[in-house]
Amino acid sequence: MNPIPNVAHTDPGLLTKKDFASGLQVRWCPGCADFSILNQVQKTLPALGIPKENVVFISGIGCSSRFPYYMETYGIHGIHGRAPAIATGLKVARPELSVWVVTGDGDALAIGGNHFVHALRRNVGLKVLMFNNRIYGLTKGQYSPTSEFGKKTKSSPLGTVDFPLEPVSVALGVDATFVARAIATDGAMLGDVLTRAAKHNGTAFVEIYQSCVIFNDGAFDDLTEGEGKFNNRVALKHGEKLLYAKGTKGIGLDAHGHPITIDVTKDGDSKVLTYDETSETMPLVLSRLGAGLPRAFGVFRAIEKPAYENLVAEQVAGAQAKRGAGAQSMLEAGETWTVE
Amino acid sequence: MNPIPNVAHTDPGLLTKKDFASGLQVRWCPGCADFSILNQVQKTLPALGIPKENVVFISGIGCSSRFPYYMETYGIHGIHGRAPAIATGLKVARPELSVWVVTGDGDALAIGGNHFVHALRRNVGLKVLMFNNRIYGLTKGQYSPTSEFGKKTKSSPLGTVDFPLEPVSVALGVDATFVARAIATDGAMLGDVLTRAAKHNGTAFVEIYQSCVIFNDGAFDDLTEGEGKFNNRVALKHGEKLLYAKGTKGIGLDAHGHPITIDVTKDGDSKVLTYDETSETMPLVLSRLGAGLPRAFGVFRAIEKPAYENLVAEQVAGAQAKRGAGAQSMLEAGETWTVE
Amino acid sequence: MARQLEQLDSVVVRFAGDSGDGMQLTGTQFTETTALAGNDVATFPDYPAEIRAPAGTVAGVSGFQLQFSKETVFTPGDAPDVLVAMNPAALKVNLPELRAGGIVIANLGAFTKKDLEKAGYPEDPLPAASAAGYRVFGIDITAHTLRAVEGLSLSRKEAERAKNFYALGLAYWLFGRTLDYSLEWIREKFGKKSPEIAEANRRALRAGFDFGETAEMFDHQYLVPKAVIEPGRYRNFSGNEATAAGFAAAAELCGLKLFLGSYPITPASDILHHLSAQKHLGVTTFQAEDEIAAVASCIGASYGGALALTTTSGPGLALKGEGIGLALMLELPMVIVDVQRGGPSTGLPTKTEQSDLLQACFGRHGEAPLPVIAATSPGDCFWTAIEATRIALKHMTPVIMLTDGFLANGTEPFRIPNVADIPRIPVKFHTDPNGFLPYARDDVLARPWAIPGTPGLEHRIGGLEKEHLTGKVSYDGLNHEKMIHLRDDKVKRVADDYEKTTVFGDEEGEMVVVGWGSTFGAIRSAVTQLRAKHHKVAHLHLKHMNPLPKDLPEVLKRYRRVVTAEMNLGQLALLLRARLLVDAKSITKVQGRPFKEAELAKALLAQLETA
Amino acid sequence: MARQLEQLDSVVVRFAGDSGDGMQLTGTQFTETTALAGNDVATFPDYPAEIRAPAGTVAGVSGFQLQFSKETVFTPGDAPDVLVAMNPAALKVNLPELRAGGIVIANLGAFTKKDLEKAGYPEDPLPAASAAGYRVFGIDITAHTLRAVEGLSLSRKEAERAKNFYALGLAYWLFGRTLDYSLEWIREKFGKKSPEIAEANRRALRAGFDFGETAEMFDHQYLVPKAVIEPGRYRNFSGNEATAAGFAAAAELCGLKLFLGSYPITPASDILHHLSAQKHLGVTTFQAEDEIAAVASCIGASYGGALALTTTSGPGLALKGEGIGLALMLELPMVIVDVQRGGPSTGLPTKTEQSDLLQACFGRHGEAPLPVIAATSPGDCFWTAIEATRIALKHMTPVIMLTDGFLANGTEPFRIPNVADIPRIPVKFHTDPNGFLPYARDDVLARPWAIPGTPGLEHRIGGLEKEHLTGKVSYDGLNHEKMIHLRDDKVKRVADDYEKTTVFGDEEGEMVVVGWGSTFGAIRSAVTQLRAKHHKVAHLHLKHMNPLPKDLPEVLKRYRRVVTAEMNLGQLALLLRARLLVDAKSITKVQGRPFKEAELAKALLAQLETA
Ligand SMILES: Cc1ncc(C[n+]2csc(CCOP(=O)(O)OP(=O)(O)O)c2C)c(N)n1
Ligand SMILES: Cc1ncc(C[n+]2csc(CCOP(=O)(O)OP(=O)(O)O)c2C)c(N)n1
Ligand code: SF4
Ligand code: SF4
Ligand SMILES: [Mg+2]
Ligand SMILES: [Mg+2]
Repeated sequence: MNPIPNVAHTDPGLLTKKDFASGLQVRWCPGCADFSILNQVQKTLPALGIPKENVVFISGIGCSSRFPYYMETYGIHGIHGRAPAIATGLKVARPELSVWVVTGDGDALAIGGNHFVHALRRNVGLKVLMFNNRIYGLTKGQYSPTSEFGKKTKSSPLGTVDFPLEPVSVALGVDATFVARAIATDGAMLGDVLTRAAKHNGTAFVEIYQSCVIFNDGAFDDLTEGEGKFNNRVALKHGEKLLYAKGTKGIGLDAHGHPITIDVTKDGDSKVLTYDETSETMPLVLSRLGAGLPRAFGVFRAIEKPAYENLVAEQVAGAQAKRGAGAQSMLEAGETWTVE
Repeated sequence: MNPIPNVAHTDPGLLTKKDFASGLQVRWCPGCADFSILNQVQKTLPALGIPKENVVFISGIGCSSRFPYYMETYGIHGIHGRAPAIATGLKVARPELSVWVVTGDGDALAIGGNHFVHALRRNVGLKVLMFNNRIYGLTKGQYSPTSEFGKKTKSSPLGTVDFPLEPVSVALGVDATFVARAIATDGAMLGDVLTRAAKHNGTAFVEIYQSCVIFNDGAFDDLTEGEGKFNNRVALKHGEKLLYAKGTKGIGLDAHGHPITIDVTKDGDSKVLTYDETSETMPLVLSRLGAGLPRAFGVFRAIEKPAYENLVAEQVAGAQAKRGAGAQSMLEAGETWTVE
Repeated sequence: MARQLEQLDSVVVRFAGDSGDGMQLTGTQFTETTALAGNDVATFPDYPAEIRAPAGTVAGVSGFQLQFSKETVFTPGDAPDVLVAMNPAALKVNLPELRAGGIVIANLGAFTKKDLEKAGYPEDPLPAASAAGYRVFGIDITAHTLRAVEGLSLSRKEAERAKNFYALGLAYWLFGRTLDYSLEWIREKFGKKSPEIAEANRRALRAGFDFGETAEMFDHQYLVPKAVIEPGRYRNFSGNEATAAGFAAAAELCGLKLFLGSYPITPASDILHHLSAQKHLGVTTFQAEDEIAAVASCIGASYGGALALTTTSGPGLALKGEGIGLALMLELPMVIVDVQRGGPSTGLPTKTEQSDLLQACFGRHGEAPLPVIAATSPGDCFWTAIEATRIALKHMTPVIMLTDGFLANGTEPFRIPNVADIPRIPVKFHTDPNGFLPYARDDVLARPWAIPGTPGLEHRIGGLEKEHLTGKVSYDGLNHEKMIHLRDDKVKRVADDYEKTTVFGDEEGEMVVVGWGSTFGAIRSAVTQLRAKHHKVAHLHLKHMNPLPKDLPEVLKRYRRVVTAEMNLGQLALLLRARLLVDAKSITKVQGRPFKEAELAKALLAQLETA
Repeated sequence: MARQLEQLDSVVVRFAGDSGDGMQLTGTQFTETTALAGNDVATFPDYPAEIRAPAGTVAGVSGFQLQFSKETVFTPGDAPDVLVAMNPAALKVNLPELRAGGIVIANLGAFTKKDLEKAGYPEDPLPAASAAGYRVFGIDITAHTLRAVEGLSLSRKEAERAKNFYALGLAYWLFGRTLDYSLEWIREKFGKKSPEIAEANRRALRAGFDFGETAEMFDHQYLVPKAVIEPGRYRNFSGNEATAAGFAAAAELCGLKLFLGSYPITPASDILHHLSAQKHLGVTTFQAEDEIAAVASCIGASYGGALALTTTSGPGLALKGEGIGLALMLELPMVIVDVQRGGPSTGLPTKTEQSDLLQACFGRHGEAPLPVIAATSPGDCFWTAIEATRIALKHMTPVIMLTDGFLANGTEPFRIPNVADIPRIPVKFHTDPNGFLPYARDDVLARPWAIPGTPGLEHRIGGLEKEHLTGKVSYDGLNHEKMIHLRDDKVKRVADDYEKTTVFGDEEGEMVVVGWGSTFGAIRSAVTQLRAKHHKVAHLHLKHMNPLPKDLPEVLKRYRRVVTAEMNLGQLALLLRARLLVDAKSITKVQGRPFKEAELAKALLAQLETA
C-alpha cells in the first residue's frame, strides 16, 4: 500500500569521487577552504558503501550552506539555522537514508543553536558538518558566535564584546555521542574524521576549522602554519597517549584533575594520559585546554547509544505488532450508538 | 536631555519580605513547589540592598512563568522561551537594574534553548532561575527536554525516546560564569544559592528542582525523602571537601580523572577532592556524576568575567569620550557639496 | 409521586462547578446518554485558564453546556434553561446567562460563609435569585452524597468527589433518562481498578436520581422527543479527536506514513496527544523543540515521502511563517493545522476566536499564496483533514487548515463512516530518471514528487528562486516573475475542484450571511429564525478560504446585502471586499465565546433594517 | 583636437564589470563628481548574489547605473546611453538593456578567447554589436593602465586593479568633468596608507582622461547643463545610510538612548553596520543570536525606556511576528524596519521587491493592528525613520517601516538638514505614583510609559489580555472585546495627524496612479510622460500604509480609474479594495528590478485605453 518506490539500488561499490560532483560550477571565493572540505567529502563518500541515491545533504543558509548544490546526491538548501530540524524530520521518516547536515558557525550556533542542540541530545542519526570560519561569510563579514573576543568586523567596528562559544564544549554539554574537530585543509585528518562520523550510529558532530579568505583570512594560521602545526595541536587517538610537539610533550592531569603539559623529554610519558574517547569526563577536559596548552583535534567522544530514529521506528513497529489496526479503529474508539 | 527620570530611590534597608508580595492571589495548584520558590525569593530580596523599583522579573510562558505577577516589582510575563532575550535588551539598556529571569524546563530548554545559551555565553548580568519539574505543567503534562528517558506522558503514551538534557552541563558547556543547582523545598540551600546568584557579576544560572504535584509528582523524592537526602546528595562548598552521606563518603578522582566514591570511614578523606568552584574542569566533572554517585547541589561554578552590559556601556562611553558628536555628524559624514 | 411530564422541543443545560468538581465528566456523561436516547446534541466545554485556580474562586470555575433537541441542533444553545451550580462561584459566573425563569440546582453544601466569600458574595445569593424569578432548588448535594456512600472505605475527600455523579443522577431524572449508560461506564472505568470508587459513584448516581423521584421538590419532569437522525453508527466527537482521526484516515487513503511534527500549545495539544497514542496505526509523532523545528521536520519528512502534518495555534503559526514559506518554495505537500484561540499575543489562550484568517492568508514574506480551508463543526474536522490532505497531495503545496478552540473542545454526535468507503487519495512518486525535471508541472501545475532513495533522480532544491522546469537556482528576473505567477496560478487552480457553492435558505433575496468555521451553528440558527419571520435571507458557509470558490461572486450578487458574522473584527469581510469587491458588512464578536443565536439574529435583523 | 560638444538633457550611464573590477567605486565616484557639477542624479547599484562568483562569468557581473540630468531625476533611468563593459560577461548581461544606438566602451584587454568562453560567447560579440547599430569603442584598458603605472613597485595584480580609474577618467572626459574630486578622494583614501597605489590610481585616472582627449576615437563630448537644485549642502545618501542617520537623529530629537537589536540579513545589514559605528553618539547596538531575540531585546529595551529599533528583511520579519505581537499587547513603542527583498523564502535575496506589505499589515495572529509606513526614496528613509519614531512614541505602539533593496543600496543627492531645526519628538515618562494605572489612556489612546527604576510604579505587564486601565490579567470576554477595539482605534487615530493627501498632476481626471515605496520615481516619470501627452492623470504616493489617510477615498473618487503600480502581485491594490472598496487595478512587475519609466508609461497607457 505504501507507494514509496521499492527500487533496486545502484551498486555503491562502483562509485568514485566524480560521481558525487554535481557538475554545477562551484561558487566560493577562490582560496576559500570550503573547497577543501567539498573535495574531502566527495573523496570519502564512495568508500562508505552507500548507494548514492540514499545520500541526502541538508543545509541552512551561508557560504557553507551552498554545499548541497555541489553534491550529486539528494539535497535541500534550507532556511537559516533550521537544517538540523529539517534533517531530523527526514531521518525519522526514512531511517535508511544517509543524512548529512552542512552548516556554518552562524547557521548552527547563532540562529540555529536550538535545533543543533536538540538534534545532538536526541542522537538523531545525522552527520553534522559545521564549517567554522568564525565569521558570517555570506552576509559579508559580521562576527559570529565563535568570533574571538574583541574582533573587529563590519558589525563590531570597535571590537566585539561577546564571549565566543566553544562548539566542541557545547556539543559535549548536550551529551552528543560523537564529537570531533578537524581542519579543512588537513585532508588526512578530515578524511579520517569524516569516515568515522559516517559510520557512527546517532548524531556525529564534526567541527571543521575553515578559513574564510575574504572576511577572516588567516584565522587558523597558528594551527596550520610553520611550527604551529606541531606545537599548537594535539591529536586525539583512542587508546594512545596524548603526545604532541613531535612527541616531546604530553598532556596529563594534576591532582585536581586539571590538564597540564608534561615535558616528555625530561619526565617521560608515564604521567601522560592515554586517551579514552568513551570516557564521561576526559573529552570535557580535553575540550578546555587553555592558555599554554595545545588545541585538540580528532575524535573527542564516540560512544554507543541508540539512535533516535531507530527508537522511534521500534516503538511504532512494536505497537503495530501488538495491535495492528486501521484508522477505522480511531473512529470507533469510545462509546458509540446506533440510530436505526 | 535624556528624559529617564532621575529619581530619589527608596531606601532598600527598610524593605521586608512583605514588600515583595504583589497581593495578587497566587494561582498555582495547592502543593506546587513553585510556592516554595516564591517564598524564598521574597525572603532573599530584602537582604540584597536593592531598591524595590530597580528590580525586574521577566518570564516566558509556563506555570513557573506566572512568577512575575506575584512579585511587587517591575515585571514582564513574556512569550514562550524569549525571556532571556527580553531581559538582555533591558539589562543592556539599563545596566543599573536588577533583572531576574524566571523560566521552566520547557521554556528555557525547549523553545527558548537558544536565547538561554546565548545569554549565558555573553555573561549578561541576569539571574536566571529555571524551575525544573521535568514536565510541561501549563499545557497539562507533555514531556520536556529534561524528562527522564522512557517517561510516559500525555504526548508519550508509550514512553519517550528522547534523551534528556542535563541543564547544568548545558550551562557549563556554554561557559556560564555562575552555575548552581538547588531544590525548591530545601529553603536554606535555595536561599544561599539565590543570594550568591544575586551578587554575581554576569549571568547567574540556577536550576531549581521543583516538583509538579499534578503532572509529575514525586519526581525528586529520591533526593528529598528519607535517607535519600543524605545518600543521594553531595553539597558543593568552595574550598571544602566533597563529602556526603553524613560525612561517611567522599568524591575523588581516579587516574583518568573520572569521579569515584571514596569510603571515608575506611580510607580517610585524603583522596577526597577539595571543591574549587573556579576550576575550569572540576564543575564539568561534578556535573557528570553518574550511576552509584550522588547528585551535586550548590554552586558548581562561580568565576569572574566582565558582564556583557558593562562591556557594552564601556565601549559606548569610551567612544563618546573620544569623539562625542551629534547625529548631525552622520549627516555630514563623507563627501558633501553645496548648491548656492 | 406522579409528576407532570412537560414536553419540550429543546433544552439547554449547563453544569458548572470548581475545576476539581468533575463537571467536564458530568457533562460528557449527560451528553452521551442524551445522544443515545435519540436527541440531537451540541456541547460547549469551558475550562478555566489556570491549571488549578484556587478552589472556590471565580477563576476556577469550569463549565459544560449542552443543547439537545428533537430537531437538528447547531449550537450548544444561548441561555441555559437549567443551571447546575456546584458552588457559589459557579453560580456567580453563570447565573447572568440563565434564561429568565430558568432552573437553578445549587449544591447548598458548598454555600458556607467561606465559600460565599471566596466567590465574592457578601451574602447568600439564592434568595435574591428566587426573587428574580429563577426557580431555585437548593440541595445539600455534598451531604446527600456523603450519606449515600457511607460505609465504603473511602477518605472524606474521595467520598465527596462522587458528588458530580449525584448531580448527574438528578439531571437524568429530570429529563427522564435511564442510568444504564453511566452505570456501564462506571463499571468499565473504575470497576476493576478501584471497586470502592466505582461503588461510590454508582451509589451517588442512584441517590441523585432517587432524590428527584422521591423528594417532593420537583413538580415537573421534562421530555424532549427523539430527533429524526440519519441512521447509522454514531459517536461523540470533539474537533481535536476528529482532526486526529481525519489525518490518520487520510494517511490510509493515500497510503503514506503519517508524520506529525508538533510542539504543544493550547488548544491544539490534544491532536498531538491523540495521534501519539496511535503508534499501532504506524503514525509517527515527533514532539519538536519548538514550532519552527516542528514545521521544519515536516519539510524533511515530506521531502522523504511522508504525509507531513504540523498542529499548532496562533502564536505557533506566527513562528512557522518562514518555514511554511520554504515548503511553498520547495512545493512539498504538508498540512498545517491552526486551532485558533484568543489573540493577539498570548491573549486568551483557552478561549476561542477566528482571528488568524488573515495571518493564514498573508502571514508570510514575499508572494506566498497557499490554500486555506476551515472546518465548520467538531465532526467536520474529520472531513476537512481529509480534504486538506487531498489538496496538499494533488497540488504539491502546503495547506493551512483552520479550526478553533470551540471546535477543538466542543463535541457533536458524529456518524461514523467506513474509511474503506471514502475515495482514495491518489499519490504517485516519480521514479523515471528519463528526462526528469524537478520543476516540470502537470495539468494542475503540480511538480513531481521525487524522493530520496530513488536512483537517478538525485536533485537539489532550496529556498532560492528556482529555474522553471529544472529547479536550479536562478537569479533571472523574468524567470522569477514567471515562477511567482506559476505558484499563484497553481493555488488558484485548487478552486477548479470545488463543488458548486450552495446556500441554506433563499436562493436570492434581501441578505446572504456568509460565515466560515465554527460560527456555522449560530448562523444557521439565526438565519432559520429570520426566515421563520419571512425574511428572504440565506446562509452561505465557506470552507475554502483561499482560493475562494469561483462561483462565489455570482452567488453573492443574488442578494441585496452581504453580511459576514465572525469572531474577529471582520477578517472574512475584508477578504471578500478585497477579492470580490463586494460591500460586505461584518457582525463581529470577540469575547472568547461563540455567538448566541439570539444576539446574532438580532444583529442580522438590524442589518436588514439599514438602508 | 576639438570635438563636437553635444548638449543633452539627461544621460544614463552604466558601469559594469566583474565583481573584482571595482565598478561600485567607479560608479560612486562618477556620481559624486556629477552631483558636484550641479546635475541631479539617481543611482542603482546591482550586485551579484554570490560573494565571489567565478571571475569572468555572467554570475559575477557587478553593475552600477546612474542617471543625471538638468531636470529633477526620479529614477536611475531605463536604458543606458553609455555602457562601460570591463569584460565580455558584463557586455553579455548589459548589452540587451542599452538603448538603440547607445555607446559601448569595452575593455579589449579582457576580450581574450578564454574570457569570451567564460562569458559563454562563441565568438567576439563586438563586431555584431557594431552591426546592430551600437557605437562600439574597443580600448585595451588593461594594457593602457599597465603602461600608465609602469615603474611603480606594484605587482601585476595591483597594477591591473587601477583599471577602473582609467575607465572613470575616460568617462569624466566624455562628459566634460574635472578630475579634482576623485584626485582628492584618492589622496585621502590611499595617500598615506599606500602611496604607490594612490599614484597608480591617479595615473590611471589621468591616462583615461587623456586618452579621450588625445586619441581620435571619440568625435563627441557631451554636456548636461546644471539642474536647478534647491540651495543647500548636499551629500549622496543611500537608503540604508539614511535610515541609520534618521534613527540617530530621531533619538536625539526625543532625547532617548537608541538601542538597535538586530540580526544581519541582506539587504538590511548595512543599517546595523552604520549604527554600530556610531557608538560615539551613544548608540547601543546588539547583534542578537537571531531575529526573534532581536525583537525580544527591543521589547526589553523599550520597557526600560530606550528608543528601540530592529532592522531586518522579509524572512526576519516573518520570524519576528510573534514578538511584535507581544510588543503590541504591551503597547510599548519600537520601530521594526523591513528592507524588502525578493521572496518568498530565500527568494532573490539581493534583489528588490515590495512583497511584504501584506505581511506587515496582517502577518500576526489575532487582531494585531499596527502602523505601517514606507519610505519613497533613499533620502526619504531619513525622514521616514523620524516619522516612524514619532508615531511609535506618541501612540505607544510598534511601527513597521518598509524600505526595500532598491532604496537601501540606491543613492540620491540629499539636502542635509540641520537636526536642530527638526521638530522635537516629545516623550514623557510617567513618574507620579498617585492613581497610576498602567493601561489608562490619553487623548490618542496611548498608555503611560512607566519605566523600571521609578519608585511606586512597580507593575507587571504581559501577553495575556489585560484589564482596561489596570493592565491586570483579565479573562473577561467583554473586557477582551473592549481592548481589541481600543487597540484598533488607537492605531486608527494615527491617521489624525497626517497631512492632507496631495497628488502630482491633475486634481481630477481619467486616472490616478497610486504607488508606495521605491516605485516613486518610476511612477512620477511615467505620469509626467502621460501628462505630456495631455492625459488627465495624477500620481498619488502613499507613505502611510496603515492606517490609510482618511481623505484617501475622497481623493480617489475624483478619478475615473485607480491604478497601482507595484513590485509584487498587487498588494496595495488588494489593500485599497479591502479598505476603500475601490476597483483598483494593479500594474505589477516582480523581476527583482524596479519599473522602467517607459514600460510603466506604456502599461498605464494601456489602462487608459481599457473601458
Ligand atoms: C532568517 C534569516 N536571517 C538572516 C539571514 C542572513 N544570513 C544568511 S547566512 C548568514 C550567516 C552566515 O554565517 P555562517 O553560518 O557562519 O556561514 P558562512 O557564510 O560563514 O559559511 C546570515 C546572517 C537569512 N538568510 N535568514
Ligand atoms: C509559541 C508558543 N508555543 C507553545 C506555547 C504553549 N506552552 C505554554 S507553556 C509551555 C511549556 C511549559 O513548560 P515549562 O516551561 O516546563 O513550564 P511549567 O509549566 O512546567 O512551569 C508550552 C508548550 C506557547 N504559549 N507559545
Ligand atoms: S566569503 Fe569567505 S567563506 Fe564565503 S566563499 Fe568567500 S572565502 Fe569562503
Ligand atoms: S501544573 Fe504542576 S507546575 Fe503547574 S501549578 Fe500545578 S503543580 Fe505547579
Ligand atoms: Mg561562518
Ligand atoms: Mg516544566
